[in-house]
Amino acid sequence: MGSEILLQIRELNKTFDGFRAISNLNYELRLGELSAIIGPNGAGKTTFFNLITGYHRSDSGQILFNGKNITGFPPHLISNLGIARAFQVINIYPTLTTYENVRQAVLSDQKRTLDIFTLASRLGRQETMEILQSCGISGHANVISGTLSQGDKKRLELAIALGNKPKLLMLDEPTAGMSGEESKETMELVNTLNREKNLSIVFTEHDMSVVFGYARRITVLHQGEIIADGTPEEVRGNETAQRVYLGEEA
Amino acid sequence: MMHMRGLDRVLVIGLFLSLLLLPFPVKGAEPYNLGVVLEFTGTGALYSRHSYQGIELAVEEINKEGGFLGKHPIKLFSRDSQSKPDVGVREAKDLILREKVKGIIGTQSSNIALAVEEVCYEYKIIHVIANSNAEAMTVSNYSPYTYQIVPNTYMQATATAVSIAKNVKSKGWKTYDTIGSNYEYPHSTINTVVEHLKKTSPEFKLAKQYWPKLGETEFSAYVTSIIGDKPDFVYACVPGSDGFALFRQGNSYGLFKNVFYASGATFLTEMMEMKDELPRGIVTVLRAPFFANMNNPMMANLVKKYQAKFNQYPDDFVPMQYDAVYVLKQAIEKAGSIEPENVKNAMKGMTVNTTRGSLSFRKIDNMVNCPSYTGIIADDPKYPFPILRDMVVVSGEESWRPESEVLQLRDKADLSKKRRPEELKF
Amino acid sequence: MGDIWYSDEDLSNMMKTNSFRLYLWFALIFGGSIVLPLVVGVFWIHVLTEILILGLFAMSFNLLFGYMGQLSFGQAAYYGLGAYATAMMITKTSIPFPLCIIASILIAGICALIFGYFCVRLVGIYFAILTMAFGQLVYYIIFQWYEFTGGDNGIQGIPCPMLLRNAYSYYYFALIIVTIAIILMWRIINSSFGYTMRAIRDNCNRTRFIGINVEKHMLINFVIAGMFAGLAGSLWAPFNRSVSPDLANWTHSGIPVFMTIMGGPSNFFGPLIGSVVYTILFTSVIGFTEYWPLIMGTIIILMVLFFRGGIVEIFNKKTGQIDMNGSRKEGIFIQNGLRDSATNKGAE
Amino acid sequence: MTGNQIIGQILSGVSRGMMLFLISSGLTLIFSVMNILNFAHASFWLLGAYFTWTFWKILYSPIFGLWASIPLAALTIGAIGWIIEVILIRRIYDRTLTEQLLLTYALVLIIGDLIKLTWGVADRIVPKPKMLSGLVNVFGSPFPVYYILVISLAGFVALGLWWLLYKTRFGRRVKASVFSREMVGALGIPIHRIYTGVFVLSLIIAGLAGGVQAPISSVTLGMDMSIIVECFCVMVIGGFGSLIGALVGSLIVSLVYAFAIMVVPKMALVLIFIVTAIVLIIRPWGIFGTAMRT
Repeated sequence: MGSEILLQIRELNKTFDGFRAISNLNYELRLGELSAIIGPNGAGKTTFFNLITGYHRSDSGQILFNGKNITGFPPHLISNLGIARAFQVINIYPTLTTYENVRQAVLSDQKRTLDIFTLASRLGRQETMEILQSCGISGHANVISGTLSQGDKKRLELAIALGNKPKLLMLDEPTAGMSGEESKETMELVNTLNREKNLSIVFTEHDMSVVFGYARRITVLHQGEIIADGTPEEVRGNETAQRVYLGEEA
Repeated sequence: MMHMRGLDRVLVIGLFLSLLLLPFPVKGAEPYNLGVVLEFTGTGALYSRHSYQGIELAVEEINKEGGFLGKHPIKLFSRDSQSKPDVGVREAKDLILREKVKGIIGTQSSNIALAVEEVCYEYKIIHVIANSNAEAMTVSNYSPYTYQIVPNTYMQATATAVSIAKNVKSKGWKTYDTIGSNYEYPHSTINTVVEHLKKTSPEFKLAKQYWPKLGETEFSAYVTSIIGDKPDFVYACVPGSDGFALFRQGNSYGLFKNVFYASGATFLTEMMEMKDELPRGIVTVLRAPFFANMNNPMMANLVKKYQAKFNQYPDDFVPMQYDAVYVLKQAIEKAGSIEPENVKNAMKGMTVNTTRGSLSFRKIDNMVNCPSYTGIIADDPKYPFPILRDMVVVSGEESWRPESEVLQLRDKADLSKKRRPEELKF
Repeated sequence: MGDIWYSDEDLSNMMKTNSFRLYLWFALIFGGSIVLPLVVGVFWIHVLTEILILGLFAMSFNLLFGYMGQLSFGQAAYYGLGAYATAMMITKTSIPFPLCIIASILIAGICALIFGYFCVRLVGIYFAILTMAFGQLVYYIIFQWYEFTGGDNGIQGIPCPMLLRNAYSYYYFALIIVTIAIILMWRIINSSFGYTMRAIRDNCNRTRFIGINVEKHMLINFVIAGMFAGLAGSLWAPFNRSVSPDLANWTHSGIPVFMTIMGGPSNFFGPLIGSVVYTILFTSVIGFTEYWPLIMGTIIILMVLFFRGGIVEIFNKKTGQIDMNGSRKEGIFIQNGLRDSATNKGAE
Repeated sequence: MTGNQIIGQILSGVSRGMMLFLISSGLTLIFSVMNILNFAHASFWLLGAYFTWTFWKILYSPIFGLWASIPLAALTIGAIGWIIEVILIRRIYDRTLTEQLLLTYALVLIIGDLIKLTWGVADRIVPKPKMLSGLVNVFGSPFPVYYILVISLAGFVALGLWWLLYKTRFGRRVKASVFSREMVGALGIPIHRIYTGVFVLSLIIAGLAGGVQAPISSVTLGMDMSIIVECFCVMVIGGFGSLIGALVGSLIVSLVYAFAIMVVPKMALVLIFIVTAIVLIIRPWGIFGTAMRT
């Protein structure tokens, strides 16, 4: 698949007052990979995302992006390096219009947010419209994003992440709360982004049809440790993963 | 995100609303509009309430004879400055521009009086001050339109210093402390006393100075500290309700028993309000106590009228405010017109008779040579509240700042930017 | 809603019609404020000047509150600093008035930078109390520093430059300065920086994740707001002919809060409308009663309970407003962009 | 600075601190339980002092005049608090911080004027009861007996609140509702009754403090405006929503003030705001506060 390594995690640890969310985890992601991270609730998926994007500081271990050590960096520096994130719980700008939501990410990417003099309406129109259209929400460009439907909000979540023109896109349950048809559309978009723009994407998901339908690599996380990692076929055959999922062992 | 859709209506209605509210200017009228700016809210509220009673009484009497010059009935306009200078300024402007007042009787606290003085100067309106006695009004911030008929801080402090100096000699005191609320009036009063004591009795050393914040209600820390210093004498200038708290807490610590105490800010109002809570045997200085001038017919008449109307004795402020209206009356009679410009010229260096006898304005600073009354607080069977015993009356000429010093201070303050040159020549 | 594809010019003319009405609206206000003084008596000129200056002060406050979602309870500190800087420069030096204004703006800006550096690290109630604490610090320093600032006496008799001496000329002078300031503020809140502020207001957490250093941007906004407050203060000093420490007191910080809430924080001109109503109400109420606080207090309670969005919202029923989690409710009230508030828990 | 001067300062600092604690404890309790910052809390304290004067005037018996009027005043303030809670405060529970601040600030203005309407502008003086107006020697420096009453009352209130919160059923419910109002409501516990209870209790304490303050200094308008800012500093330093924090905070503020008067009198008040700013910068949630409460 991809050539050189984009993201490297070495011996990552994180405990929340006693509870070991992530225990010395090693992980590598190559350029252009479309990989999924699955695991039961509380396996540490979201904490894993939080550590990489700088929302939490890891207790120990290293995170390297493009060979650069970004452990302990604040979220905005990590994002500027090219890691974009879409959130599990809707995390948009409800009083701004859909267009303004995405444009905000575009402006940040173009380093224009400190520009006091040029009117925002003159900036980033082309890129914003492209992203809105690709995410299929250009119809609501001037609608206040708070009034969108749940599915549209989820798409806006993705669009905002794309606004940053990331090298690595991290999606936290992109199809949660979506109808079958909507989640298919979203995953088609994710797929085309990965293929055409060679954008490496990692996403967490509970819906196994989506995971096995699209991901080309699956990592199974359980109690903060990786218990299986490989192509969908290898993971399906792996008994430890099955045991965890089929619930012999709590 | 500019949702303008509904706003067109708010704009149009907003503009009409503000237009309707504006009253149309009223044609000039015959009566003499007299403005009063006092602090009806804030720490000076009690003094202002009594002062206004004094003014009302005088206006009633004068209006009975048809008003100024017998034909201009006085119309009173009172405004509350809320103890804030910027509100005082706005109210003064409101009185001058909207109510067309020709004279303003000044405010209680000095910072507001100074601000109102500037407004009166700009619009050339007569400004009589009968409460606030900051010296800045007539010295460093002198204005030809402002007349002061209350003994200023320098005069009161000198009078106190004169009586203290006598005790220093007789009782052989060595050290003293001072305590004063941390704003201009106590600062200038205490500084004057300290300067005077340095000149008259150099061996009398100043040990420590305390400056509690304005509005302080908790003086125990100060009282214990003063008791700790063990001074022979304490000079205090803590006005208003802060002074009440200091007396009560001083009493509970027994401060006044073992230290000779003089207060520069205990007026007749405090003596009437606190009655038994007020410690006896402390020295204070009063401005216009009625009991010291009962032989003056004007004061006797005022006391009778005031008791009839408000069934209580008048405090220091009532006679002074009463005088303010009468001084204005005599100036108008001398000028023969109610126009402020002529009244101003007539009032210069004029001799007026007041509840405190006949007094005259000093040309250089429009300050009247009113006496200060110092004495020791003691009970008196005639009155339900303590008054002064072995009272010393220090006349105006003895206590006011010599003319040379006044001119010196005024040059230092450099009024050239604020006042026209011809007004500064005497 | 089907997927209608908005062509490029549909979008732009949507923007244009919006701005056409805006310019019409702006011209009407500006025209009105030129004509009005010729109609009214001299006293009301002073009231109109006061409306302009306090309106600018309230709009500077709204840069922090309406457009960044943080309540500053110490904005009067920079207003007071601006007023004192101008007052001292005019009375103690012979610097021409326009230079004094520029210098006071810079002084207020520098203080806003120093205090802001600490305030922007906090949000919500902590931000409010820290700005209040710094405000009181400025107030007491001015109050105590007797020799330099004249202490509680303040500075009296600030001579106004000759040609601005009469009420009309000062009114038009203030009108020009305030209009320029409003246009500048309008540009700023509609610039990309302005939209970043709204993003921070709406969802401070998400803004971090799209690569924006939130503290730096909030600090710049804090300084800008401080400078505009300083400008309002420096216009106030010669107008009022005197300044007092009370200008920097926390009770003075309450005025822009009241004006903004009354006018409507979600609208650019809200604070200005609030200033019109507050000042006219205040000057007329104080004329006939001593108990103005009772009246003002009742009005505030009625506004907070029943007119949540302020006057602007009364006329803006159609748009209906959105609160943080997208449910439509009458009258938008800017939910503080609390850093750890529930809605931003997405990252957990 | 001689030995007993320092002791004198500490004692007067402590007594001033206890009065601050009596006010701030109610303020902190309301904030921690109902998440409302009550600007008007000191105004209820002032109202308590005025009512004490009125009851003292009515009863006018030297022996138990004061002992009856202080509790009566406190209960009156509790009743007034109950009415205000039902009419006003209940409507602004889930409003934003600004609206709460503005509404309670409006209460300050209204109460101030109502006091002026009913009691006028003159200062009201309540004399100390005979047996408490003496002096006692504590480690060599004189200390009024009356302040011992203040300190013991504060201690009693602190213990009472601690016992109420940690030992009684009502207390457990109050603490539960601090964490999540929805959960407590879902369990069928009438949230409104808890909130009214807390609000009325805090106001009774404020009324009590007002009553105790009356004989110390004169009762005058404007006392509330100057002390409420100090109460905010106490809450910030001690930590929002923690009772021990209010106790420690009020001691720190008043001791800093007591010693600042001696050392640098002019800067005493500025010092308090500097300390508050430093605490807010280093540890925004104060010494005993919890990070959760933003």
